[in-house]
Amino acid sequence: MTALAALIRRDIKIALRVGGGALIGVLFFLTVTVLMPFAIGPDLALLTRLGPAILWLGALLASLLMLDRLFTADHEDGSLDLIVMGRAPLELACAAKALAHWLAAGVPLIVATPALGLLLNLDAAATSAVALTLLVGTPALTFTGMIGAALAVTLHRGGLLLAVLVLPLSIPVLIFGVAASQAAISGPLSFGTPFSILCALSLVSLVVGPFAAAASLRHGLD
Amino acid sequence: MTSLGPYASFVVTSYALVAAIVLILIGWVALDYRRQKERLRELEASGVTRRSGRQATDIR
Amino acid sequence: MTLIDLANPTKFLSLTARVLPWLAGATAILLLVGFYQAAMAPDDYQQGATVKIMFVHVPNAWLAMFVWGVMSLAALGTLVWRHPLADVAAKAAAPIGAAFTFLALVTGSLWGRPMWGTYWEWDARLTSVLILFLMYLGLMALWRAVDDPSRAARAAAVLTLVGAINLPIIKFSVDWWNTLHQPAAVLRMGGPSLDKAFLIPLLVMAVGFSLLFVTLHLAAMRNEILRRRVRSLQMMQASQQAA
Amino acid sequence: MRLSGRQIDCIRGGRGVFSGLDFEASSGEVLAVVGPNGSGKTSLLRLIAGLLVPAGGSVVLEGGEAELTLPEQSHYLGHRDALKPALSVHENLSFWRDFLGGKVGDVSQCLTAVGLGHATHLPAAYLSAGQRRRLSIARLLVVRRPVWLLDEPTSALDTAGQDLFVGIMRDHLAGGGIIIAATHAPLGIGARELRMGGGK
Repeated sequence: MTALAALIRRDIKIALRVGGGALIGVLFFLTVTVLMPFAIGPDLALLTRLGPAILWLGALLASLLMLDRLFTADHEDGSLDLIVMGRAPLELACAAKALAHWLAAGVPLIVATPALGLLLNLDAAATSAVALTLLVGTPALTFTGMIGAALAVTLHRGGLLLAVLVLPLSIPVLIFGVAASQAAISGPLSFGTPFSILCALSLVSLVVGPFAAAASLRHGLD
Repeated sequence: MTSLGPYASFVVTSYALVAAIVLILIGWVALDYRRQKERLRELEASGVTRRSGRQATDIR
Repeated sequence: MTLIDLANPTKFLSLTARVLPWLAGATAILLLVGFYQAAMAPDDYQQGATVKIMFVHVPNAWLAMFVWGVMSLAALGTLVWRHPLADVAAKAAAPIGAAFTFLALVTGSLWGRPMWGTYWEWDARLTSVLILFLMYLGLMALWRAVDDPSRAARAAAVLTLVGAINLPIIKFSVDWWNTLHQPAAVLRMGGPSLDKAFLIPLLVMAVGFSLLFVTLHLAAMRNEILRRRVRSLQMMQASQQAA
Repeated sequence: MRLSGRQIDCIRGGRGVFSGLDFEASSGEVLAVVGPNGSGKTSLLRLIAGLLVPAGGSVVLEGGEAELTLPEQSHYLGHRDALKPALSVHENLSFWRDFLGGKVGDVSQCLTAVGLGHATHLPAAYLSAGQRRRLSIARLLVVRRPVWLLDEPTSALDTAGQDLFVGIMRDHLAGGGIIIAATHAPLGIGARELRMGGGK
């Protein structure tokens, strides 16, 4: 356990220090959300209606862009080799890295949501609904995105390839995340159904993500 | 002080927020100053000297 | 003391040490007087007591732009004269400018709640300030992203100057975008004719906040110089006893 | 303890790097892997470390801890030094001590042993190439593992550093360790040679 705790501590430290990207993700989230009204128009009623979708898209893109460095940085400086050789199972090490990434990069997105909800004229109830769905849904984004990040390392390509690989995988999370927040705001569906499916998706990704990432790392390192 | 009418809470919140942020800025600057000074003192204690040969903590 | 002397970081530090207490005192006095006068100012017949928010909002909004101007000058110093003190000035100004911009936004939104009925309206002015805020944050992210200060300084200088040229364009576009969508103008802050009863506290506050900026900026520049000294000493320490 | 490989084939990117390779090394022994560029020295080390999968043959460690795999009992010191510039020297090393686990030593002592005692709290970004290499070597000391796989270990080290490293290797061998080192330059320590390439 100390091995995994050390890995989580190290990754969070790196993300928060100079050169780390944790807060750039929030800034990206903020910028994307602010850009939307310029395309849609400043109609507050319309923005209120689209608000959850805008926030979810922003969070999705932000967490995706930050995933790019999840394994690449460790691969470039050789740390990944040693992580593979550690006594901790690679699946757990992958899960620990994803957890650290979510803590450093995902949680700030959720914290920023209320401020952005204000800009999109969402009321307190709607904002908290979106924040809650993001809290439940972003781990799924991180853990499925991790699979793409691992593939990107072994293929020596990141960036756009990662986006193309991962975006289709995150469609279900997007559907049920936005559906749950919309249900909480306007109905007619009940909030419970899409929200439980979102929880289920997160739980599945928590299991599948680390195994798939570890498998692709194991066979792809050279 | 004149009464602030129905919007008192907004006025008070504005002033309180401005005061809070300004205080945070001042606190940040002061703390940062103390931290850099502390580090310089430690470095000097460990025997590192500047090229000019002056004391690291000497700001005159 | 000539300008050349000022450009020497050590001289700058000694000057700062002498000037800072006086500046801080003057700032405190002006802000207190301004606050007293703001409290005593009459209500506006249209806006009621919310007009008092203006006394803090306007100085912050004006500083939000002024600080970018200061950074642009510093950026010129970095790019043209390659002076390290200009780097320091630019870096120290960014977080302070961001804080003032944030305050301008928040006070504007708190003023807008009773006036418009919502905290946020995509009004041309507020929106422009929001974009300015985003640019400040981007600049701070740039400073944080690069470890080597002189390399970061050149990148940040380019971004600052591009921002300075772009800001009017952004303002113009946002105005156009806004009128395109909202022909009915919302109630604007201030107004062309300002009563003396409002003008004097506003001016006092504006000067007070400007002095606050100068004080904080000098102090932050001093910290930055010390931080660089720590950095170079640490690098020397790493190499000194390598054997 | 004995590390041996039998009839190992290595294929990378569709190209056969080497085939039918045999080697063995026992406790207290150094196996110096020599050969021209591209002869598969690094591949062999990575293969033993479990980072590459052999196309044929197998590598076995006899006499090690039964419940651990060979990679878990090996240190791999590659070209890339696995250091994070944003973390301090001390943080870098203590992370690897905590992560690799097993029998661990004291971080500060190990840093002093490789001549970095004065720099423990500096960011690793400030280190020179040689100092980074020393910090990587400290990793071999802080976590005890019997098999050391070293890829050009003395590159970037100055003479004093090379002497220091020879001492460290001697101690490891005296404690019953095994060293397999890919190298162009002489290691400065008595070693059996495994010549790669050319002899196909």
